[in-house]
Amino acid sequence: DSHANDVTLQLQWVTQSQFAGYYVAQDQGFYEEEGLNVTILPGGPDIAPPQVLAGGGADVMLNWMPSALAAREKGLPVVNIAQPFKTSGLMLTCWKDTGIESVEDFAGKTIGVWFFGNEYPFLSWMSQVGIPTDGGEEGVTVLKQGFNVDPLLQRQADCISTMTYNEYGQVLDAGVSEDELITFKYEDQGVATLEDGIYALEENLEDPVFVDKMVRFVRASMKGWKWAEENPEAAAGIVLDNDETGAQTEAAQVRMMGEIAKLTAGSNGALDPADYQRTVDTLLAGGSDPVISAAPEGAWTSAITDKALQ
Amino acid sequence: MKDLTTVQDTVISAKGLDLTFQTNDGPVHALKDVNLEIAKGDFVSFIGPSGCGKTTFLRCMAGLETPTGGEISVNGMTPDEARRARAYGYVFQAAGLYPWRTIGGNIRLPLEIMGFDKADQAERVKRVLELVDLAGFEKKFPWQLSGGMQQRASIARALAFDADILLMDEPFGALDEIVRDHLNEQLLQLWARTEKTIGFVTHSIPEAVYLSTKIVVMSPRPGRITDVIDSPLPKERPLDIRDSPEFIAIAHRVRDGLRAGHNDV
Amino acid sequence: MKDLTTVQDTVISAKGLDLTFQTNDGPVHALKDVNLEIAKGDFVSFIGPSGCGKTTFLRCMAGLETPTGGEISVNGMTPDEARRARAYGYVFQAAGLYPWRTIGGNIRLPLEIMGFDKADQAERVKRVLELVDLAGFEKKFPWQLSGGMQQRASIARALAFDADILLMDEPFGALDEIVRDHLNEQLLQLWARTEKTIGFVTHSIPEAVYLSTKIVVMSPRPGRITDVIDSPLPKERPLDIRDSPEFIAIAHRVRDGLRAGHNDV
Amino acid sequence: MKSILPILTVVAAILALWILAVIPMNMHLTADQAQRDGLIVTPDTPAARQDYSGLGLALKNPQLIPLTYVLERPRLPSPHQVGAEMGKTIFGQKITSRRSLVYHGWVTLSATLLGFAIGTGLGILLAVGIVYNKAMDMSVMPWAIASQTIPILALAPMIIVMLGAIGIQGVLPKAIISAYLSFFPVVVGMVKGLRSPDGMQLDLLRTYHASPAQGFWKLRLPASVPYLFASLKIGISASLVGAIVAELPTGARAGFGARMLVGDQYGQPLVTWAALFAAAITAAALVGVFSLIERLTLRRMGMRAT
Amino acid sequence: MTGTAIFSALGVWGLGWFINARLANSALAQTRAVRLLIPAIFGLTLLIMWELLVRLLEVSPVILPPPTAIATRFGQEIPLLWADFVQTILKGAMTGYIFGLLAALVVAVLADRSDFLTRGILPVGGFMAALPIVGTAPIFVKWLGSDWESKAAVVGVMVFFPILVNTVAGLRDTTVMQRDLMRTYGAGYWPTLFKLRLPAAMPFIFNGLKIATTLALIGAIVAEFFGSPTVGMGFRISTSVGQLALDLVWAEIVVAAIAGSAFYGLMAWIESRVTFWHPSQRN
Ligand SMILES: Nc1ncnc2c1ncn2[C@@H]1O[C@H](COP(=O)(O)OP(=O)(O)OP(=O)(O)O)[C@@H](O)[C@H]1O
Ligand SMILES: Nc1ncnc2c1ncn2[C@@H]1O[C@H](COP(=O)(O)OP(=O)(O)OP(=O)(O)O)[C@@H](O)[C@H]1O
Ligand SMILES: Cc1ncc(C[n+]2csc(CCO)c2C)c(N)n1
Ligand SMILES: [Mg+2]
Ligand SMILES: [Mg+2]
Repeated sequence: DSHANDVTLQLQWVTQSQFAGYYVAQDQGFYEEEGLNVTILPGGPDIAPPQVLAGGGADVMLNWMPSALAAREKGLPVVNIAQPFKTSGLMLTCWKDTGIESVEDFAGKTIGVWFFGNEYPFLSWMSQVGIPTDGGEEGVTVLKQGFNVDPLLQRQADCISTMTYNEYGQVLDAGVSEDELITFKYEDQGVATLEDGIYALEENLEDPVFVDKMVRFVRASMKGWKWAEENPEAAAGIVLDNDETGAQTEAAQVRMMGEIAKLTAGSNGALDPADYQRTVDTLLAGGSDPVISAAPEGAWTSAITDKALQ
Repeated sequence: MKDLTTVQDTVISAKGLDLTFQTNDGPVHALKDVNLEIAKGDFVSFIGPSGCGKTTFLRCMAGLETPTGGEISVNGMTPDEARRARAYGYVFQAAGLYPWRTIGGNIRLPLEIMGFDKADQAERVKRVLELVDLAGFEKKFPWQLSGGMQQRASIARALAFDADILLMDEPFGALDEIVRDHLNEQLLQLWARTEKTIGFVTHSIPEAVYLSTKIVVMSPRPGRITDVIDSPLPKERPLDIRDSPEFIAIAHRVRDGLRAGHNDV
Repeated sequence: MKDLTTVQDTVISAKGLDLTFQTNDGPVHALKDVNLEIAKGDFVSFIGPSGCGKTTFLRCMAGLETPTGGEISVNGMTPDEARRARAYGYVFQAAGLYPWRTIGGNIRLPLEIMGFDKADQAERVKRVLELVDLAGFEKKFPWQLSGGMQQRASIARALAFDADILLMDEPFGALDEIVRDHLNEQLLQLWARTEKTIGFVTHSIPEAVYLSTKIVVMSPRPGRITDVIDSPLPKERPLDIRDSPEFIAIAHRVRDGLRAGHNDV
Repeated sequence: MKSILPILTVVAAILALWILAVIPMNMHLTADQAQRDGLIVTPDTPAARQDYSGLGLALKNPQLIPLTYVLERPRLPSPHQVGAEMGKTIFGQKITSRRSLVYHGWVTLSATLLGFAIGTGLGILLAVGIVYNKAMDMSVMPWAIASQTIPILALAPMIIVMLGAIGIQGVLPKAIISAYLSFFPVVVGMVKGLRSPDGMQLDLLRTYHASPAQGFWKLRLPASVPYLFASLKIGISASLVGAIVAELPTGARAGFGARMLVGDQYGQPLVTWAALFAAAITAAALVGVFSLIERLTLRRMGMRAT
Repeated sequence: MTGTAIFSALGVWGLGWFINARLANSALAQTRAVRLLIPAIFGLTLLIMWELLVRLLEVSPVILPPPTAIATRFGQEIPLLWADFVQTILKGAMTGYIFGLLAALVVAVLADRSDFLTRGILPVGGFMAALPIVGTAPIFVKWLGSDWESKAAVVGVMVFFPILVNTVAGLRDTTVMQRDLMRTYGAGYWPTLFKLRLPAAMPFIFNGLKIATTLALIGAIVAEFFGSPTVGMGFRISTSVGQLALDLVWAEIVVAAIAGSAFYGLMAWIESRVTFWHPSQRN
């Protein structure tokens, strides 16, 4: 019956290789094998996946952990049930000719940051290194960055946020060579937070039917991810097939799949408590404008992955 | 409020009517203490210098204007109620045809509203168009007609249905003598035939005298009635009655009244 | 095209004028083969049944309508050129006041356009308002005036500046006899004083005869001139000239012409 | 048809301006690229070039001007680039393909038309209510205004989520957002139009004691027709904009809006510009259709269409 | 539960409507206080219904917070809301509105000088109206940067067309007689424009101006979604949606609604002063 087998997944961005595992699982029939009927909802610039979850529009969502933990504090009890992404792909990309060599040189510079729940890692990082984010000589001027790399290319910003798998490639595509740039990976700065986890509502997890459904979902999804890691070109092709806009290019998606594979590589789907702890610590260190005010309780569970990975 | 003292055949009765307009530079006293009784079947002409309140008075009778004082009743009802009983045919001082309707369509308008059936409508439109000498112009739009033709179309519109009370505000102002004489005769015939009560604003003294059973002379600032003349002329009126001594005597009295109104100013 | 044969003092000359309107149900022949010469200082009245083309002819003179045939020249120029030379004062058949301007503002309009200075404007507005008996209404808006008052305001507007040619389309239609007589006298005085050339549409035979040096009788369908009467009356015309035998004789001729026009139909 | 030449003239003027603007707009990017490709550029560092305006830089490096027209990711694409992209995506694809702008146009257009129908209907109903009902006149208008100041892009996701929760999906949520943007111009224009008859025209009906319904059909509605068309023309373009806006929070799957977003996000300005132009052309065509209907209607009504 | 919620909401609606209908048809209806009271009651009715529905149906506050929560948040964040208001409305929307207005008037008058230009410019203007903000905003942000200048440009482009169309339509809305009068004076283009056509066009121009007020606000706010400094109503709304701080989102929406209504009201007030003579203002 439908309650036992229908799953709606809310992505956190438009269809691209970042979500290859799920499209592969769909395309290769892994979900079907588990008896599941999965609907994948693409995201977009205005879609807050937690809101869709709260509104009943989806059963599970993908989200960055800082955003999910903030949602918990706002009274929406979402729980991480699996973590296919082991490492963070987030980084700052700067023009070398602005004289930036290390984090200290950010003072007085303009930096593009994604907001919409994705600003937390940056704010924690800056507060940890003691740089104010409200402009001036000593601090950085923050721009809310749109969904493209124009602020860097047009030199309206000295640095912008990029993902290793997407925006960074676009900067290079624009003809910029790597040695004109200097990059700061959050991973390298010790402020990495977990990205692209699978979350469900706490209350749903009390329902054994739902839990069983999630077990099958996570198992099939991880199967999809591993398939994608091994067949990056085919996976990118599957993603392209699912792109309804028809505007994505094969080259970009193949490259993205290659980079994504590096981020999922270390994960079998189970959340590593150490990664979780590092994420929470980073966020709690957020200084005067904390993302979360106290260490969350019950924000993740291994129950699903434990069963799925048996 | 129903007035019990009014005798059965009084159609319109105004008592101490007062109307003041508020304008950007002070109030205008358009009607002051106006008293008048009009009986069923009367043909009443209103004459007076421009701005003396003729139009305003006519509008009060039709309930288009609310007096600021006094009382007016129509068939023992308020003008509003009378309007609801569809008692009025009204010819405005300007033609006021709807520009998106043809001449025929304009005349058909009241018939549609009052729910006449299609065949009857067509028949009536045809009849009144002939009456005002506009046969053949049915399909034209108002702006394709001369000023006088538009005015005749608006008269036709008021005559198309059989209202008991016909209020006409200078209906023949833009017409030449010949047509005017012709329409005067037509109007008299219609009136004699149907026993309508008619209120009629005109600037022509001979016209007023020729048509009316009662002539009301008004005077401006404030607008008021200065004379009411009951005509001794018979109901049957050939055109040459205008040369009779009675006719000339009444015309004289009207002219004197008018002149007095003018000198007042 | 400049016509070299025209003598110096011909102001308006129409030769074989033709005008056909295209309408949704076929063409209307509004003017057919109209020929007329108007000399400087002439006072020409146009009279004829409604729809005979009086307004259309006046509009042709002012260059507001383009004839479909024939020629018309004004002061040896085309009407368009004459208009640009500000030769015309025009009174329309309907008042046509601008609703966003007060009465004073409406009269001031042509003065502003023609660049009169402020003091002169005020003085002229005051003068013409008195002339048409509207002193005190300067600050009112058009919709706050009665029909006749609006018409007088539009006459005042045309008189406020000194156009050489005054074209008036039934200017006194909505006025009572007394005002009309008064304005007739005023107009004659103005004309005598200033040597203006005046074209005047009226439906009143006595008015036409009283005012004009030339009376043009027109007839409809197609609109054409049926008679042109040069008045033998002297330039100096007291009101009681209307009882003189010459006056009555001309009036008779006009009435006959009019009647003929009507029977034509 | 008389309009073809004037439109072409205006379009030509705009094209000329556009072509000129391409040079300064793209100069910095061109210079950076040229330098990477080994050409000599003055001044010779990107940072130093920031001190120059696009025009100044072009004057210093006239040899680079032709290159401003052929950048792969221009700041301002040149007309022929946009034209080529449109040609490729409109005529070069099967119209059922996801790479065809015709396909995306239909996705957007279907939501537009449905939204326009809902919005116009609602707008006219509200206007009638406002004109005929005093309580509505005094209470609804201020809130109709307030409703339009709410940034729809902020509400859209919530609307979608809420509609999704009660099972409404597909074209309807988009159409509702599109209707939300188009009903307002219709209300404003129609209220004005329905109130445009003058005193005498209204008085005439009062002497007949016409019912309110008769007053509506025989006077107010015909008198409002010119206003109605003015509103419809604004309303149809508002609907289109609404449908496009609605494509972002519905997951940007297909349609002009999705193309614009994805073109923007993946650094393909030509995709964005082509979708933008295609949307505008669609709107111009829709407005053109209404102009035509307007002219025919007014002529039939005997109002001289100027 | 759902039934109770819906019934109580309908009850509130009925009551509010009843009071308003009585007020609007009462003798007091023309007084200033009542003219303000009626929309206030209408709004209050909606708010109470909202509060009731949200509470009785237990709608999650991350989807739709109750009005009381919004009001509380509003009260706490006044300095923040003010800063956002200045950035978005005063700098972005107003500048854009004024530039769009001036451009539209100039183009309308230019176009109007010749029928040729009118025929050419109107369709092209229609083309511009349909440039959706989703497409134009990123382009202007790319060209003019993230600060208010790009927002003003977006607004300018958005308000341009409605004002243009209405102005052009208005400039043509004169009667034959009104035009002929000017012709008999031999009045040239400019006197006719200033003394006849512009005054006659005012009712139309204000129609456009009123529609444009709300467009200006939407434009300025939504354009911030595509890049902005860390202040502004659009920035706050999009950021707060991501943070699920829906009460702050709605507080900003309240600011937008108040600002928009005030702006519209101002235009309507000027309109009533300028076009007092138009039948729609007179009765
Ligand atoms: N709506 C109005 N607002 C203000 N004043 C008005 C209004 N209507 C009429 N008046 C004034 O009331 C007075 C009487 O006007 P009314 O139209 O009744 O005159 P009338 O006798 O019909 O004149 P006419 O013969 O010129 O038509 C005039 O002084 C006029 O200015
Ligand atoms: N714009 C127009 N379009 C079509 N027909 C017109 C137009 N204007 C006038 N006509 C027609 O031309 C003829 C002459 O009209 P005109 O207005 O000149 O008459 P008129 O002599 O002034 O009449 P009146 O005394 O009634 O004002 C009429 O038959 C009329 O229907
Ligand atoms: C409005 C909005 N802005 C930024 C992100 C962050 N983000 C998460 S994944 C991703 C794609 C990278 O190619 C981006 C941009 C978001 N989800 N929504
Ligand atoms: Mg009157
Ligand atoms: Mg005429």
